[in-house]
Amino acid sequence: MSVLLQQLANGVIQGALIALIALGYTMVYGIIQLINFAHGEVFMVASYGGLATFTLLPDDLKKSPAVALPLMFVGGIVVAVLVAVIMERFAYRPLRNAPRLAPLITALGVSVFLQEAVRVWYPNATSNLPYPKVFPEGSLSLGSVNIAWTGVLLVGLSVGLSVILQTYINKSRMGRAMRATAQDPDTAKLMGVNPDRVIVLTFIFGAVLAGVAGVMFGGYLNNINIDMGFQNGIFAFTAAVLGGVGSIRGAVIGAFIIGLIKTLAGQYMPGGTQYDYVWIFVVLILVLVFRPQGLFGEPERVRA
Amino acid sequence: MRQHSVKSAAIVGAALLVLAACGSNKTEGGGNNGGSCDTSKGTLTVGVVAPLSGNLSALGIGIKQSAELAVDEANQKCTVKGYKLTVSAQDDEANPAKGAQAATKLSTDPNVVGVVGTLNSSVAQTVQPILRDKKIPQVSPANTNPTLTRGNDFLTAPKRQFDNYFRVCATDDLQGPYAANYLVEKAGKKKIAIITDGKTYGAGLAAELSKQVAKKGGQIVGQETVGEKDTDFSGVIAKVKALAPDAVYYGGEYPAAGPLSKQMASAGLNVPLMGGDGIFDGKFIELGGKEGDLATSVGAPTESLATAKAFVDAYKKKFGKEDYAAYGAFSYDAANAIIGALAKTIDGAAWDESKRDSMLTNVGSYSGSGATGEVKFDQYGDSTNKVLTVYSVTSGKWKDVQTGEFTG
Amino acid sequence: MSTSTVSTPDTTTPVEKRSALAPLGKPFAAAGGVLGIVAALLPWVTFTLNDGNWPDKSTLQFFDAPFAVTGFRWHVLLLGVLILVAAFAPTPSKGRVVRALGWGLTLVSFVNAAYITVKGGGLGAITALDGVTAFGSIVGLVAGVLAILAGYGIGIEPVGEWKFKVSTPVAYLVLLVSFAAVLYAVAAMLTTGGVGTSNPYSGAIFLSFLGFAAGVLGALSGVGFIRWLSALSEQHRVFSVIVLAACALLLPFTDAGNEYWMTVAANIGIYAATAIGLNIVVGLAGLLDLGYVAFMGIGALVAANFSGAATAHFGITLPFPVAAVAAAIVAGIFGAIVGSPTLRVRGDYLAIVTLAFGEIFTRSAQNNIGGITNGSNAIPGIPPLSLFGNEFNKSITLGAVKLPAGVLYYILIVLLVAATMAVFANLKFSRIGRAWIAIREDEDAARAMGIRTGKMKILAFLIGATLAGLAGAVFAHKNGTVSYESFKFLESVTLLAAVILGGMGSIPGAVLGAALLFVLPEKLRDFEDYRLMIFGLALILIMRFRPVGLIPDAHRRAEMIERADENAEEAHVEAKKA
Amino acid sequence: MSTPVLEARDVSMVFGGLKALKGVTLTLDEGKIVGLIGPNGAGKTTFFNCLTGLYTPTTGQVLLKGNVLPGDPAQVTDAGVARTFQNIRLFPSMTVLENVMVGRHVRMKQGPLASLFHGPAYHRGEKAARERSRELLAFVGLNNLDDELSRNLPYGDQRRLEIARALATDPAVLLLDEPTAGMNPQETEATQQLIFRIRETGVSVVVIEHDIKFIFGLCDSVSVLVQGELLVEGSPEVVRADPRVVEAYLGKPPEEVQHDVEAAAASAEEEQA
Repeated sequence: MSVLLQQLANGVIQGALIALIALGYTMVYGIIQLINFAHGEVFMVASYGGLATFTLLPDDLKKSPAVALPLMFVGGIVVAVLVAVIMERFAYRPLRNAPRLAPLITALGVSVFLQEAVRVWYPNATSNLPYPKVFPEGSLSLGSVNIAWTGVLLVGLSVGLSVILQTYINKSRMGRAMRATAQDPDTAKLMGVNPDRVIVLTFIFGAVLAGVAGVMFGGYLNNINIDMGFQNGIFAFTAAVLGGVGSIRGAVIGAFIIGLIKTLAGQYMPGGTQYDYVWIFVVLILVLVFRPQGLFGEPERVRA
Repeated sequence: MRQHSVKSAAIVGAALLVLAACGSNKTEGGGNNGGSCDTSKGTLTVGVVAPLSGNLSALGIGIKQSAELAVDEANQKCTVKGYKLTVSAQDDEANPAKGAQAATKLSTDPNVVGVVGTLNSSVAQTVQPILRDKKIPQVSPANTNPTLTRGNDFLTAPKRQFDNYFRVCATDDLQGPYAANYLVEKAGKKKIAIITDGKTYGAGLAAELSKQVAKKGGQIVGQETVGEKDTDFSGVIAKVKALAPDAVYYGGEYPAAGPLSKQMASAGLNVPLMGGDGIFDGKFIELGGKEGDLATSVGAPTESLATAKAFVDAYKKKFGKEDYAAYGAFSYDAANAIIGALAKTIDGAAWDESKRDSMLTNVGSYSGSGATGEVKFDQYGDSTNKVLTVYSVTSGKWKDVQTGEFTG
Repeated sequence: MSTSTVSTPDTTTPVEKRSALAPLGKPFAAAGGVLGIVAALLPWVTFTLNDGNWPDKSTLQFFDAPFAVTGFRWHVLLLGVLILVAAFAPTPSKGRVVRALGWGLTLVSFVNAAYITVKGGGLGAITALDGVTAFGSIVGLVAGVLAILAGYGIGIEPVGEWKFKVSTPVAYLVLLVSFAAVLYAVAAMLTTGGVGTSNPYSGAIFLSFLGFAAGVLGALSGVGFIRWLSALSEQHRVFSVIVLAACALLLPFTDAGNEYWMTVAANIGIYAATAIGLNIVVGLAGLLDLGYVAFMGIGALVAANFSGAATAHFGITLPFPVAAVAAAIVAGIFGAIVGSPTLRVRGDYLAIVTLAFGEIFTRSAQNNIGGITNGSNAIPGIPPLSLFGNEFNKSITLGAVKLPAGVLYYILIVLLVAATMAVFANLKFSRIGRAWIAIREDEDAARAMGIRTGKMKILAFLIGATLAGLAGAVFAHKNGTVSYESFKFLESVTLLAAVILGGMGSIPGAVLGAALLFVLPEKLRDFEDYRLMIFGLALILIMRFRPVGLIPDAHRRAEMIERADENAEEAHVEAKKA
Repeated sequence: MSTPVLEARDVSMVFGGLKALKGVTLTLDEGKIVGLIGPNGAGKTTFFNCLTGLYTPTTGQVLLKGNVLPGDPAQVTDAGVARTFQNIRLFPSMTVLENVMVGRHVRMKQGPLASLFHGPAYHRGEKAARERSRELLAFVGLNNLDDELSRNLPYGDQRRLEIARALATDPAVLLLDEPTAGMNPQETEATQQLIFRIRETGVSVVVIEHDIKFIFGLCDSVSVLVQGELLVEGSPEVVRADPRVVEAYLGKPPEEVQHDVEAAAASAEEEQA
């Protein structure tokens, strides 16, 4: 029983992390129907950005978590946003009217490029790097279940930010513009919405969330490596698909489901943790085949 | 559009030129001339096959540079009379097919006297036969899979596989059981959980350990595998924690082991983590290795070996930092074995391909004291250096707690 | 939703620019040509570099041997002369030709200048130092840029068209000479900079040669020669194929005929065959497959398990042809399974399904699923193929000629590549191929034409996977070991990069792409750490600037194919009569 | 009375909560041309998609010569119903001839093996398909353009190519979705003649069109669709005279409607140019 509870807790924390990344996928897909394959790498780059920020701090500031931690978040987010904006402007925007495969292949290229760039140019990035100990230490013990405080923080941030995002998109003027562009870019344009601005903004929102996720990832797990983006990116993409691409709520719920599948499959399914990824991919394939619109998406109408 | 690309090409070109425009290093970099040694007979090459690009390049570059260090020293000391030595490093991309290509490239060069490499056992499998056909000795700094030297039934019916293949590192069937003895007999940990990264090194090590644990009356309570690129181990830890082990043995390398240890502690699983030489690295502690964690390593403790310190100092002097990585010292020893054997083979005469047979014999009978201890090979090509040391993390540093030979 | 548009930057030269440069065209070309020749005669390096002379006597010692213009300086000289000839002789599409030659000159000068400065250290090496001057590279660069500008000044007209017809014997001769030149160029390209490990400048020499070759090819293409030649080879398709195959089989007899290049060429061939299979899926049917290398892995595993290797699982040893067929079939079945979500899933989602499948494959193979992959220990010791007692990895002697080791593998793989090319070409010009292209262009419209799109897409996956499985079987024996590490995600990306670089849907493109992705890393060891980064960047840039790839899928003229059909039919009818 | 070639019985289509079609019934007799008109958003294209199998009707059936059509566009085409698209959907980087040959797909017997090995049967089949395609191209008036990429054709030619491509499937029924959109009067006239000639070959035709004058001049029978419901059905004369049509169709007298539509056509043409 306590194992189950512990695994559920682990799953929820993983889900919270995946949710932050999945939102970026789902928003971009909702607007321009692009699987932004490189979004996972934005998350990875943000993590290194946060670490770099810490490294650059003067020594006395490093010792004060109250200063260092917010600065790391800022650093991570700034790097993520910069990368995302550059990527959108120079890689994706010129291809907006290209055949469908072109932006997808570009996204793949961006992904490989970012990962390699960090590996080659970030000092010692060839192996895992430790994350600074400025995060709250220790853990919350509920009976036999142990939850690190950083995990609690991660869940809080993830749920909080997705609620804010959902509200913003539903209530604000820009949010309406986003939804309009997602529905019908041409009409939205006629209504005076600048699609370029909306798209850039979408990328920025995704990057901010990925930035938070990147820094929190380091804080929660104490170590980062250049492969974290690819792996978690795939999980996040699966979550977005599971929830129904384009749906904010769906992405978050999908992410928690994926987190739980991973930990529970590792615990209870045959093959154990060796095959926990495999189950996620199996779920992905099953969802795509049997409910391609996801749990919360509308069935797609055929355009003729 | 075209205008743009012309412009940017021009800018890039200009930038490159400006970057390069730091005057001239006309006098620098030519230090390979071997000082005052006689190099009249030409140049001979020590090949290196290792991953120089991709994820494993840190290890590969450590191997390459350590071999370069050995060659430089030999050039300075005029170890090989009449010849200048160089290193030719080939990238195998950790891919067996590319490894074969790299080996072919080296094997077609008559001046290649020996090859240091590979890192991956799977790459070694393709490299071995190619070099054997040309009778080029291959000394691996890092392959720990016992089948490479002694075949599939390495315990029951060992049989030499390739007479050109040697290695200076310890095999899994030595290190694993030694660790098992320590855990069960010395530390009294009867219930042991195993986690591996599923790669040749880690899985092999863990397999040998578990056999010995059972022999000594201990119990393997569970076995889990994590992905080699994982960073989050919470699922595995929760699973292992439920089994209430006395210790966790991790078969793999420090990048995952450090965080694993740390996450074990924060998940409330406060038992020592033990691993092989793959986790015996300062980075393990940096990444979260905790007090009381254990590791085995080949040879006697470094502090007690003047040769090891000398290697580290020389490496730092040549390359500026200590990035020789896990297998640097082994690679240095491997290169020195080749150089030593070459010096003996040539012995004032001239190199030609007819000398390859005696070169093989001389590598086999090489004996020297290297950065990892005594370097010598047994009848299978394995290192005879069977001295192992158990280290423990004590006040933020690795400290040796037991040194000895595995005796069964 | 959108249509694929091919934008060729060449045709969109800004008008302003042309008008501003127009009067300068000829003078610039003249200056560029003359400076190019001067650059070839000037010294390039002020001192002997640390690792020895810059290749081919490019230091001041040049003037000790004034006629020994070799290596890249010979190329520079030639380019300079060609620029002058092109600018002042009646040349079709003059601007294009001059521009291409200018680019060649710029590239050659730039590569050499960059290597001298980086390797030799500093600008001093290519300017003036200790009272010695060596401005060759700078003059060369200036000449190249002038020629490029001259090209724009003269004006970029459409590629020249050669109307004249030639008789069959002459055509055969032209084709023979052209393909022989290609063979020579390939061999030269492979062997530039030496095979051994000794030459520290091999990368520079190779790149420089590549720049020269690109310039000359660009010029030939601008003149219209390439177009004429390809039309000619279309007309004499059978002859061309035979000559091309013969050229490929003659490679072992050239300078590149050594064990090392045989191995490299064999590896290129295996990946090229796989890439052609991928090209069916990506290029023809327009389905992105990100886990494609898994099919090669499956084929290799099947072949390995039936090979009689010590760790093979089934304990059955099948002769290679049987095992290869089994490998192809098993891979094909998996291809169909992986492709089956296409019945429900749209293109870009499918890419993710294939990625997931690829990851499942590596994971399972690493964990030794079913005991057939031998996990992380791999399956080593797969015996090399042999024919009449000749092991394929040994050298053979034909009469007086001793052929390098691995030549039999090379021949086998050339045949494999030829077979996959034939499969690709035949399918492309068939009912199925048209259906695939229709699906790629507009899936809804394709369905409205009665094409069972789901079935066709699965067929694409099946055939692609079958070819990959076949290549995998050869791969297993060629390398002697099969490990999951050979079939990871990045290998899929590499294959995809090969297809895209060469040109989606284009057969020679896939071979060229695979060749470049294999030869470049071999030649450019200085950049090996940047290999993957450059791949990534290349994918981005190609999609942005040249989505059709290096050798675009030139739409074959229907009449050519028709003629082939009719010829075949006539032949058939006559055969019946006889 | 003989079975109609195409019959839609009580077809309804619901998207989410939106009722796009409410029990539409339509019959097409052999050798006839039926027109389908209605204001924007009346459900014409939805209805078309139901006829071609792109949508499966929520209720109701579509029958071809008395047989229920399968709910899959490919099989519908195979059964003998071909279509064109409102916004032309050719295969842009295929040649003109290849586009039409794609239309021959369902009528070719070439299997995977023949495709792979190019035996004599392949060459015969390809030749036959090519000849038939050429015939159709000549029929629609596209001579000597075989090797042109379809995306390089002028607009009117693209429309005709699309019709040729549809005819290549040897259909019993041809569905044309706004075949004259964006055409000038001469081109429209030519299209009308083309459709008459298509009818002469024994193919029955359903046309969706905005241009009422064109429809009335072309069709044997006209159906008016308003807000998903069939308002009126009958000969052009009957429909023209029906006051409900006039009212529903923009709420203006017929002459003005006429005028509007022509103006719209003219402006569309300008856009094209």
